[in-house]
This record gives sequence, C-alpha cells and structure tokens, in this order.
Amino acid sequence: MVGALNTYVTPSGFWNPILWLIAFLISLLLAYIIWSRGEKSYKKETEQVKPFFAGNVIESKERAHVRAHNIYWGFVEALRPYYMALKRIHTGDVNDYVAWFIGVTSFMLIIYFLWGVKP
Amino acid sequence: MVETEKKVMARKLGRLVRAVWIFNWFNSCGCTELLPVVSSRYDMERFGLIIVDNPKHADCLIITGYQTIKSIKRVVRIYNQMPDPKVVMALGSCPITGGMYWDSYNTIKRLSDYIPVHMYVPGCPPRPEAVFQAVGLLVEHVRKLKEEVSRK
Amino acid sequence: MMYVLLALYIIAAPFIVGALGILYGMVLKGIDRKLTARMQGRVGPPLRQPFYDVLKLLEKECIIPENAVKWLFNAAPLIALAASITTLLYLPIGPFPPLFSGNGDLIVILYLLEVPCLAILAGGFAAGSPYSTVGSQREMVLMISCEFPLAAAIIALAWKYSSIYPGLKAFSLTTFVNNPIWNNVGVLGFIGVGILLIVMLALSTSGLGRLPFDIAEAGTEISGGMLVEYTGRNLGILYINDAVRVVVFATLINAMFFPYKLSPLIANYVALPLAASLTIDFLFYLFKVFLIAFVTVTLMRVAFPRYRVDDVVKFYWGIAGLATLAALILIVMDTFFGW
Amino acid sequence: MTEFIHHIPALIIVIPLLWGFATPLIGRLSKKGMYAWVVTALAITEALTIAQIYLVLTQGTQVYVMGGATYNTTIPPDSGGIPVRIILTVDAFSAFMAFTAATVTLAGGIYSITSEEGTSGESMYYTLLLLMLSGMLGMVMTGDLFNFFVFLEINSLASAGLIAYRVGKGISVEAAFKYAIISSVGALIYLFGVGILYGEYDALNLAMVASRMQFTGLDKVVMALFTVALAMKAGSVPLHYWVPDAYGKAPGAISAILVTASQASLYALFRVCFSLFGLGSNTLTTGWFLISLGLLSMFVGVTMALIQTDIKRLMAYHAISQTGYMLLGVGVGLATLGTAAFSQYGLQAMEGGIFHIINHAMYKGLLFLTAGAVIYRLGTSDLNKMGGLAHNMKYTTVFFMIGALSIAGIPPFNGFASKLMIYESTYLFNPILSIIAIVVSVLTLASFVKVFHSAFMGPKLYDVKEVPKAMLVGMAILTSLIILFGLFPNIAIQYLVGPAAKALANQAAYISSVMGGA
Repeated sequence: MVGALNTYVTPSGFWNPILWLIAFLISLLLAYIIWSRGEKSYKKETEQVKPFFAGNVIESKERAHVRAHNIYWGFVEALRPYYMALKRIHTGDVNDYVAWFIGVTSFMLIIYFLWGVKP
Repeated sequence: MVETEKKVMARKLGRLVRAVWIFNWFNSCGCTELLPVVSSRYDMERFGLIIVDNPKHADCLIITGYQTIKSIKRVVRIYNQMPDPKVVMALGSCPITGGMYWDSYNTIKRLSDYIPVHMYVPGCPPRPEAVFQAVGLLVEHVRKLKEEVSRK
Repeated sequence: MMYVLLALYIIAAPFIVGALGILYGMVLKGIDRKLTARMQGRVGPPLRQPFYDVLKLLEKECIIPENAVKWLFNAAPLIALAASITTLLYLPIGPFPPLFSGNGDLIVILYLLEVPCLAILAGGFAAGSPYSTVGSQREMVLMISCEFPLAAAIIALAWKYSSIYPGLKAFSLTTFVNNPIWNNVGVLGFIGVGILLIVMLALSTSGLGRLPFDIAEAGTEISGGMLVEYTGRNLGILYINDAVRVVVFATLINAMFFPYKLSPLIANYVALPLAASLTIDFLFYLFKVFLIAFVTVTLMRVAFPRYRVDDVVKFYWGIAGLATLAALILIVMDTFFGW
Repeated sequence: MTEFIHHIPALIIVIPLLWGFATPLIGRLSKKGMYAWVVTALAITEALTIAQIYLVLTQGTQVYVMGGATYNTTIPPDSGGIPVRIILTVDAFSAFMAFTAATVTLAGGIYSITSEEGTSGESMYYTLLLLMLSGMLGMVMTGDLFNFFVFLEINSLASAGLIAYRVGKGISVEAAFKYAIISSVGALIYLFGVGILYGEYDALNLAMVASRMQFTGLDKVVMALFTVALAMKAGSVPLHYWVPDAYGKAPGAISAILVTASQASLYALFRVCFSLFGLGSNTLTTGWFLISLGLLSMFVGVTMALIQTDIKRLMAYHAISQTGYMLLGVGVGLATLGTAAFSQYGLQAMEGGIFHIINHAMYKGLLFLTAGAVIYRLGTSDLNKMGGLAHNMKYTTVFFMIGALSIAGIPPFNGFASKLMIYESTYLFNPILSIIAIVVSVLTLASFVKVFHSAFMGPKLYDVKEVPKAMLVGMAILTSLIILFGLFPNIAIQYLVGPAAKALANQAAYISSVMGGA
C-alpha cells in the first residue's frame, strides 16, 4: 500500500527519499517532544561552560582546537606501509607524469593487441 | 525558600536519588577501603550508583583524603563544572579536619572552606558501609523534603 | 480516501516504531546491566534503572560549552535519535513486514546505521573541546573500519540471493525474510554464511560502541570521548538513542540470519487462531532480539578489554575483512559448483 | 521562430565565444556593465542548453551542419557519400553534459563577481571563463574528431590561463604550467590518433569513421592512444597527478568549472568507447579498462585525500575518486554491452554512472565554492590554520555540510541516489566492485568530516564576516539542484539520465542520425 508513491527502483533494490524525509521529520518531532520535557537552564558565563580538561584550564583558544594534521592517527598508522609507498609515487614532477602516461599507453597497446578486437 | 522552588528541588532530588552518578576524586589513602563499594562485595550499583568518567555527567562528587594546595584548584574547577542538583561527599577525616596532616604546610585543612560539602563520612579510611549510610541519609532527607512539600 | 489512509499510516508509523524501539531498548539495557552485574558476582541494578537514569538526566542542567557551535551542538542528539527511529521503519518487526516495505532496502539501512553515528560525531566536533574532538575522530576511524566487513557481508548475501532468485529484489529485506539464507546454501555456503554471522555480531558490537570497540567513548582514556560536553537532556536523548540502536542492530541481524517463526511449529500440534500465532511470533522475535543483544553487548562487554585505536582498524580491515572475503569466495564456489 | 530552433546547437557554442571576446570592451566602459554582460551570457547559454534537452527529448538527436546548404544536409550531393563539413551531433548524452557544464559555469560566474573583485585584469578573467565554457560545450556537442581536438585545445589553454590567474608567489603558475604540458601532451597524442584514422578512412566525422571501422592493427593503436589520452585528461588514477596541482591552486570558481572540463574529457572517453569503437571492439576489454581505472581512481584518490592538509588539494583528490565512480558505472555497462546482462543491470549501471556525473558536478562545484569562500575570508588554504568559522560564517557552513553529506552519499541527498544505482547494479557483474565502492564512500565521508572539523568547528579563532551576497547566490544555485536531484531522483532519471544512457549505448542510432541523412 505504501508503494503508491513513486519509489526510485534499481536493479535489485528501491529507495523513496520523500517518504524517508517525512518519517525523519516526524521522528524528529517525537525526539523533540522528549527533549523539550527536560531542563533548559544552565549557568552562562561561569566556570561551567569551560571545556572539561581534567580540571586544568586551557590557556588560549588556539590550544583548545585540535588541528587537522593529527586526525585519523589510527587509520593512517594501521596502513603505514601503503601510505609510505603512495607518498613516494606522488613526486610532483611533470616528467614523471608524462612517464606514467607513456607507460600506461604502452601497457594498453599490448592489451589491445592481444584482446582488443573480437576474433 | 519560595514554595514552588522547594517543590522543584524536591522533584529534582527525588529523581536524582534513584540514579546517582558519581565522579570520584580518589587521590589518597581514603579510597583504599572504598574499592569493595564498587566491586561485588558491597556493589553500589544495586542502588543505581555508577561511576562516570567526567564531572559534566556526574551528580555526586566524592572527594577522599587530603587535598594539597595544587589539587584544590582542580577540585574547585571540577565542582563548578558539574551541572546542578549536585551533591558533594567528603570521605575520610582529612577533608573534614585535615586528619593526620593537620599541621602539614601544603595540605588544606577544611574542604568546606573551598566548596560546599553536603555529606561528611568520617573514618580514616572510612568503611564501605559508611558510604551507604551517607547515601541513605541523602535518601532520607529527600523523602522528608517530599513529605513536607506534599503536605502543603 | 486512499491518500488520507496513506497519510495517517505514514504519520503513525514512526510513533509505533519509536515507541517499540525506545521502550524495548531501555528494557534491554536494564537486562544487560543486570546480567553484566550477575556475571561479575554483583547483585546489579533494578530492571527499571535505565528509566530512572533518563528521568534524572532530563532534570539536570543542559550546559552548552562556550566554544560550541550552539545550533549544531543541540541538534546533533535529536537528529541521531530521529535517524535511529527511521531505521527501524525499514526493518521487519517480528512476523510483520517492514512498515515501509518496498521503500528502502539493505543499502539504505546500511547508510541509515551511519547517520546517527555521524550526527553524534558532528555534535562532538561542535563542542569544541579537545576530549570531544579526539573522541569524534576515533568514532570516525571506527566507522571506516566497520564499513569494509559490513559492506562485504551484505553484498555477499545479496549476491547469493541474486544468483538463486534472479526475479526477486536481492537487497530487499522481504527476500531475506521469506527465504532464509540457511535453507538454500550448500556445505561451503553454510560455512561462508557462518563466518558472515560471526563477523556481523562483531560489527554490531562496534556499531553500538560497546566495550571491546568503545574507543570513541573510552571512559578511562578520554573520559567520555564524544559525549564529554553533553549534559542533562542532551545526554538523556543520546542515552535513549543508544538504547534504540541496540534494538536496530539486533533486528537487522535477526532479519538477515534468523528470520524463522515459532507459530508453524506449534500450529501442527494445536490449531492456532491468527492473533495467537502473531503474538507468539512477536514474543519469539523479542526473545531473539534479546539473545542477539546478550551475545553482542553483554558477553563482549564482560569478556574483552578495550582495543587500541589502530588495532581496531587492523582487526576489521585485516582479520574480519579477510574473513568476509573468504566467506564471499565460499559462497561464490557454493553457487557455481553447488557443493 | 522554427528556423531559430534548428540553430540552437551552433548558438550554444558561439554565444559564449563572441560574448567572451566582447567583455574587455564592455569592461572598459563600466565594471557593473561587464558583470551584467557576463551573467546574461551565462544565463542565455544555460537557457539554450535546457531548450536543447527539451528538443532532443521530443525530436531525437539534433544534427547541425556548420555552413551547410540547410542545417541538416549532412552528406552534400556531390561529395560521394562523405560528410565533408563539421557536424554537431547532439544526442541525449551530449545535451545532458552541456546542461551540466552550463549550470556549474553559471554558478561559478555569479560566484566570481565578488570573489574576483578588485583583482587586476578582471575582464581577461571573464573572457577566459566564457572561452573555457565554449570550449567545454564544443567538446561535448561536436561530432567531428578533429573539431573535438580544436575545442579541447581551446578549453585547455583557457583553463591553464585561469589556473595561473592568481599568481600566488609562482605556485599557481607552476600548477598551470604542469596543466598546460599535460593537456597538450594528451591533446597531441589524441591528434596523432585522429591523423591515423583520417589516413585510414579519409573521413573525420565520428559517425562516418565508426561506420567504416574494420578494426585493423592500426585501429588498435588508435584505440590505445584515444582511451589513455582521454583518461589522462579526465583525471583517472595512474595519470591523475596533475589534478591536485591544477584544482588546488586555481581561484575559487575556476576549480569548480575545471571539474566539468575534465568531465567533458570523460564524455569523450565514453563517446570513443561506445560510439566510435562500439560493439566491433571487444567491449569486455575496454569495459574492464574503464572498471580498473575506476577502482584505482576510487581507492587511491580517497586514501590520498585522507592525509591532505590543504583544503583544495583534498577536494581535488576527491574529484579523482568520484570520477572513479562514473568510470565504474559506465565501465560495467560497457563490459556487458550487447550481452543479455546489459538489459538486466548493464543499462542501470550506466544510468548510475551518468547520473553521478551531474551529481558530482553539482556537489563538487559547491564544495570548491565553499572552499573558495573560506580562502576568500581567511587568505590561507591550509587546514591547520583554520578553525571556528561556523560561529559567524553560517551560510557557508550549511552549504558545506550539504555538499559534504551528498558527496559521502548520505541518504536524503543526490550523491546517495546515484551511488545506490551504482552499488546495486555493479555487484551483479562482480561483488568486489560495489564492496570497494561502499568502503570508498565512507572514506570520503571521513575526509570531509576532517575538513568540517578543522575549518568550521572549534572555538572562534578569527572574527570573519559572512561572504558577500553574490558568492552565496552562486552556492545556492548548486545547493538547490543537489536537493532537487536528491529528493526526486526519478525525475532526473526519466528526463535527463535515462535518455542519455540509451543514446550512449546505441551506436547504430548515432551513426544513422548522421549518415542516414536526417
């Protein structure tokens, strides 16, 4: 019965964005009802709003912001060998770019000569 | 206390008592006796008390043992960072009167000079049952408050 | 007239499913805490404890940190809970087909499982405190590492269904429920699907952020991780969201691997009216959800210490990933050679 | 009026060309006049491309003979069966690509009114912008092999000039130099292939050559030269090195438009594989060539993007990884061309790949515009020096979030619609393909969460104001299309993408539309 709306059909699945959006808004309303029953007030501008730093004070705003370069340490650490090889390939020198181009062209020449055309 | 404010406090404390989340500041001998409170011997979780890992989630701040001059700054800051209806429980004799470090140069003698302390649990170190008695007193206090409010 | 009925159905569906998800999720959380305590020799809290926790959290002050981006910080828990509830709309609840059946398939569910994590993660970043940022990064690393085995498991099963039933929609959960996977696999396929089941159970532990993989809210290391700056009612909503997600993951695994019903067994002994068989199936579904939640959450929480961040990636991309690829190869061999 | 309709294909290319060269004159009169002049040019081109799509849908492939007696006498009576002049064959796929290019350039043009204000040589900027647009539209609509090379050169030189527009202490000039070298190498190798074909079949028209193709040894050489040269211009992995340099250093709106420029080369790669060689060549080999390019581009592109600290280089690597999705989708369609599997899932895979082209142009354009807005306000593009912009750059943050969520394929947005089609059709060809595709989409999400945190979240470090209105209008255009395609994917599939996929897959129709003498 719910399929009456135009659902976006793929070879082995389906998806209806508008229906999901309606359901999402209604459940957002449900969540808001529960949320609005709670306490709203808090003591502004007191020590309360300072970020929790195990009791210490963060000297300046710059230090409170974790910079981009040490993000996803876990992931990069786990794929350490892969990333070392990848960084070595990206040299940034135009001659290497063209060398890669010639390499891939010659490789594809061999492939096309072998299986390029239907016998 | 104005009438409605007392009623609000009664409701808040009534709900707090059944699920007290504790942020422990165990940093000296006071806490050695308290480990069975958490473990299976006395199991405080029976009464809904669990240990949380930061003051912003906590309702009750348990401070055990003496506080040095450096650590009291942290304690005050953590106390301020806790959201309201909060309770402070000072365990052991050191925070009450300075305990056996009463004359040392670097510890603070009375905790209540720095943060409002609601419950004192004497003993050096205090017995686990003493902690449950403290929580029991809190429950008792809340029940009395509720009765008083409902009678009006 | 039909559209009015349809509109009513669409409006009522999230409330029904939301109520089921929240209430049963909280009950499951209570049982989980009770069983964990019992396994550690403790008495454990009363079963109503999660309800007390939420009621208390709703009473506490809701602090908004000074560095926070206010609108995103407050919106994140609401979006997370709403997304978790909508995921339940696409999952079969016991004997009943999914409420939105025909409008969302397994890939949609795979992404809807990500949206709550993403919302909490954005909230953690929006809080602007170092602990919450580190926690949110770890949650993102956890999501990356879970995706590979999860995608491989879903694609392997869907590929199996597409080769046996080319007519049916391979990704729709009704195909999974109507013809359970265990009945139409050979010996190799059986081993493959067994591996996939184990990997899915491990994935649901990390999807819920429970102990062996709770690197995002690691209590001892980064004291609450993403949720450090959340207090009061925001934390209450996140608590409810965590409860709903237990039901979501358990229902997904139940639909994919154990879509069996109890009433046919009983029916051949005693004639059952429709209402009775439906309630039996529903209760059997609730029991299965409890069993899955027990295995993935309680057992893992009691048995395993926490993983290090890069070990989580190595586990999921290494061991679990290779296991799912091996399972895929087994299933492919099972289809082609029919062992 | 009906006479005018037949000239639309030529008008679409000529209007940006002429109005571009007239811009310096207008610019000398009044700055405001020049802005109005440029925006009207872009708006007219956009309207014409929409009219063209309507025409192609209703009347089939539009053929326009440059300088012929009438607009559609493709084979003059005395030429002995060879279409002599340059013929623009606009089938559904070309009209679709023209619409994409015109929309993103319109948004970029409006955006750069304020973002390039006060820079020296501003009128030259707009001339090159319109030149680049006409180059792209020419590449997409021409049916002549050599004419494609001419438009490819126009586009490459114009965009090389634009990349070096902001000298940036010589770094942008070096990036433009690399881009120029790579484009000319690719274009000349392509020209070499055209020369071989012209020598063999003494015809330059794509449909003519396709109808006469006998797949000799020389044709295999041409196949290799064409596919690899165009793959490099499209920016797929083994040959992608120029993409981060070029997109990373171009000014705000130009990197958004460069995305559609490389998509025009992607169009050429598909046109060559489907319409020029088509079923004669072993579509499994060319199909697997596209699929392996796609897989490599997806995975290497996104893993490199994860560790970047420059906001534009990170987004450039994502352009490569999203091109991988298109290559994967259309590659599966090509690999199953002509077999029974094509009707089961091959056509839908192509539809997913082609739908992803327009989706990618929209959200990648939006992301580059937001990155330009951040750089416009902060002056630096290094993520480590940014922070807390969400506090007072509200609109840019919301636009960035919509762009990031749709590139990561999160349900309600358009990225998800096309990725869902790709996942659910390529897995039938080989399950590994869509497993890698899903993992790559989470890694995309991870890197954009990283940019979201380091640039927008965190405490308020800089007191910057919101970007001026015109830049917001530029971003709003693309956001509205993202949300439209996200919520109503059926409309996009039915009118835009479905006909394009069928037109691309149907080589015979393409040849008959030109050779059959409409």
